[in-house]
Amino acid sequence: MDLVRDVLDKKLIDRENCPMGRVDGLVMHVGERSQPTITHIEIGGTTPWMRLHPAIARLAARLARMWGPKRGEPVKIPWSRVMTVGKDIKLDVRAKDTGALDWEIWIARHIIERIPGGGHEEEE
Amino acid sequence: MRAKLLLLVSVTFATACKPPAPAEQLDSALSWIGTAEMAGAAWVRHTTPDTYTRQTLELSHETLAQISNDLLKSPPTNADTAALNSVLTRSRGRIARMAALIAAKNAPDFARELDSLRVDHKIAKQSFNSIESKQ
Amino acid sequence: MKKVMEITLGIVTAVGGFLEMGSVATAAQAGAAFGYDLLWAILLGTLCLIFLVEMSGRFSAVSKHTIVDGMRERFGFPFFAIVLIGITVVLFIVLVAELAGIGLSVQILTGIGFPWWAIPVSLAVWFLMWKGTFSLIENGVSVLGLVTICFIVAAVKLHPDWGSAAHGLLPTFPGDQKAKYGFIAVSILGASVSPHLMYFYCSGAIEDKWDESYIPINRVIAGLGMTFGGVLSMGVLIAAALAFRPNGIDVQTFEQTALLMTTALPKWGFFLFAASMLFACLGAALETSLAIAYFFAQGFGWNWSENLAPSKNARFAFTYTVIILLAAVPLLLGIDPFQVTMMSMALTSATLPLAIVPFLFLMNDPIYLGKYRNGWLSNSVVAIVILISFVLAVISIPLEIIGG
Amino acid sequence: MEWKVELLLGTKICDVDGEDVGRIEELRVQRGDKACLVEAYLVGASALIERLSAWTLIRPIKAFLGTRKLYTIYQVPWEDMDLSDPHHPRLRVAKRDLRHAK
Repeated sequence: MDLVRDVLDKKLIDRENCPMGRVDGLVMHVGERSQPTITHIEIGGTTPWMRLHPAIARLAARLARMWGPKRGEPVKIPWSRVMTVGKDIKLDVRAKDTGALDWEIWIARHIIERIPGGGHEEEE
Repeated sequence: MRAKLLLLVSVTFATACKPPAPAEQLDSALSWIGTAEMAGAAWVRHTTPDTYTRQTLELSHETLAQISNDLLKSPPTNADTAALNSVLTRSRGRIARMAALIAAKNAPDFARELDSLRVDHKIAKQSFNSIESKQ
Repeated sequence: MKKVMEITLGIVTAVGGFLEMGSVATAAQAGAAFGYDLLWAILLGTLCLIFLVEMSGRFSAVSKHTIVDGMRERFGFPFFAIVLIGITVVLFIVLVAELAGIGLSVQILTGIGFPWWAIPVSLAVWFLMWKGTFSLIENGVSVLGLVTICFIVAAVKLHPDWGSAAHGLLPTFPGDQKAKYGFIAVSILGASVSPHLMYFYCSGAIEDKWDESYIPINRVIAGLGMTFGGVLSMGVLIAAALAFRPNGIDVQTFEQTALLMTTALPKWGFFLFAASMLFACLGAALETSLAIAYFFAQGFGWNWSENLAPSKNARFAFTYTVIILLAAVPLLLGIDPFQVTMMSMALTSATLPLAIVPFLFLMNDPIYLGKYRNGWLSNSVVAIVILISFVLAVISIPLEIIGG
Repeated sequence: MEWKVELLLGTKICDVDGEDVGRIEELRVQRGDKACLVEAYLVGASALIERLSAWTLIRPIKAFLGTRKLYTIYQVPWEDMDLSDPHHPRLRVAKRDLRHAK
């Protein structure tokens, strides 16, 4: 399997097929003499912006502290949670519990639900 | 009102930052006389609303005023400035009167003004063409 | 039988949704200034669009991805971010032009200036997005857009000289006003090859759950729909050439364009024009704002669907809400809508490589498309047209700005 | 030590003698039950084409232009890559000992 072609930037879905972002980053563990392993998938936070430029990542972090769900750190999902790698990447998690949907929920509660006809985010 | 004012401002701005060649100005003047004529003809046939026609005539009038101003400031070489000015002023006056006649719902007078405007349009076209060919 | 219905509906959608502020403004200006000479630009742009739309439908049907999904996955976040910024800026200006088109249509009907309509119009567009479903937007608005067929009726009734019109289908070198000729040609190409149509179309294929069995349907819809659409554009150009050129009218404002059909269809021409522009621009405004929201949502992997309640895809709904409200601001400031339209179309041409080149990579990707990937014909047609519009844009936009 | 894969992409690689080899474009991994093991790194311009899955588009263009130049694509096994400084990764072997990936 080719990591960049087949995993990085792919869409992530949870156990219930709910979209939870894209693979913005991958954490690799490198030992002195042991074979390197991929340990985590990172979603959101400063991770994607870091790929553009560190200065943009710093700006994004500052903005995130001022506004929104105040979540600075990217969401980290251990690799052992990966169920299948195909068209999308399926994770053995519940999207809402991971924090990957913090922004979605924050915008739904603070903005969308307050506009008439927006509906409610909790309804299943 | 505000729309037109702003359009005028933007036209002024556009003309301010790039002075078009006199030949283009002449074409532009003809274009707006033609516009007034076409709008007038449509109104005479009762096919366009009063407000739209009046506004379009006013727009032609204002734009023509702007163009003649610019033209007189830097007239094209070999041009009979007096004749140029007279035909532009005459058509402008007719267009303004047409706009006023719509408000008064005076169709017969409007039609007469429109016919005269057509004649002026032809005269303007001929004199502009001769200016352009001389250049 | 179901397939026949689907094809008919698809073609109706394509035809009703083809014309918008940009294509009418550019075609009218071209006809008024250069007669039939620029018909080739519409032909070339439409040909390219047929291929692009067919390709985007096929991509979605086979890979179950949208173009934006593919772009992010193949080219990574940094490249995606650049395309996102470029496309969003251009689509935003296009959206401003479409909202202005709606406002101006109402203005010529009511006499109240278009800046006054900025807020009501953007609220109305937003409300349709907020409450409407995808099929309402795709089918409902496009069916109303069928009124634009009147442009062809008008063109035919003016008895064009079909022989010289046919000559216009071949590119000619302009005698004078070269800069203007080039700029209008670029704007026409930009108006025809509008990338938002691709994003909208392939997202629609996902929303309608297309699979490989839709490939022939997709081909017919793209081919016939876009051809009819291109003919509508040509109708506008021919009508303008016959209505405006004899009077020496150089179309610079919407008020002038409104006279397009007053001679051909004396009784209804003016109102048909207003109605056509109203529905055409409304459809295009919806499609453009949806395309921007799709771009963000798909690129970042958010939940997106025009069929869900806004709170079920909050970030998606939030994006189009912000975009539509922001687009009202330039209108309130009273920009010159005609200039904005021409510029937005030329900019579209200039940014086409940014949108299309990565798409060509995706269309040749065996992992996404398997045996359904592009042949050399599609690749070359699209590559050549994109190259032509880009080169023309790079030459003529600076000339237009300097004031050629 | 933990490194970010996405930041490693595009980093220039030197061999053991300091000679320029190319950029890291792709990581070939083996998915196990628990972990995902990095087997090899793909280095060089053609590795980028591989990553974009763009051979079907590039090959005809290459044939049309008649270029015979063989673009580089090295497959570096994990043992041969020294990642102790992620900004300046080095090979533990010489460039001439590298294997061309197919």
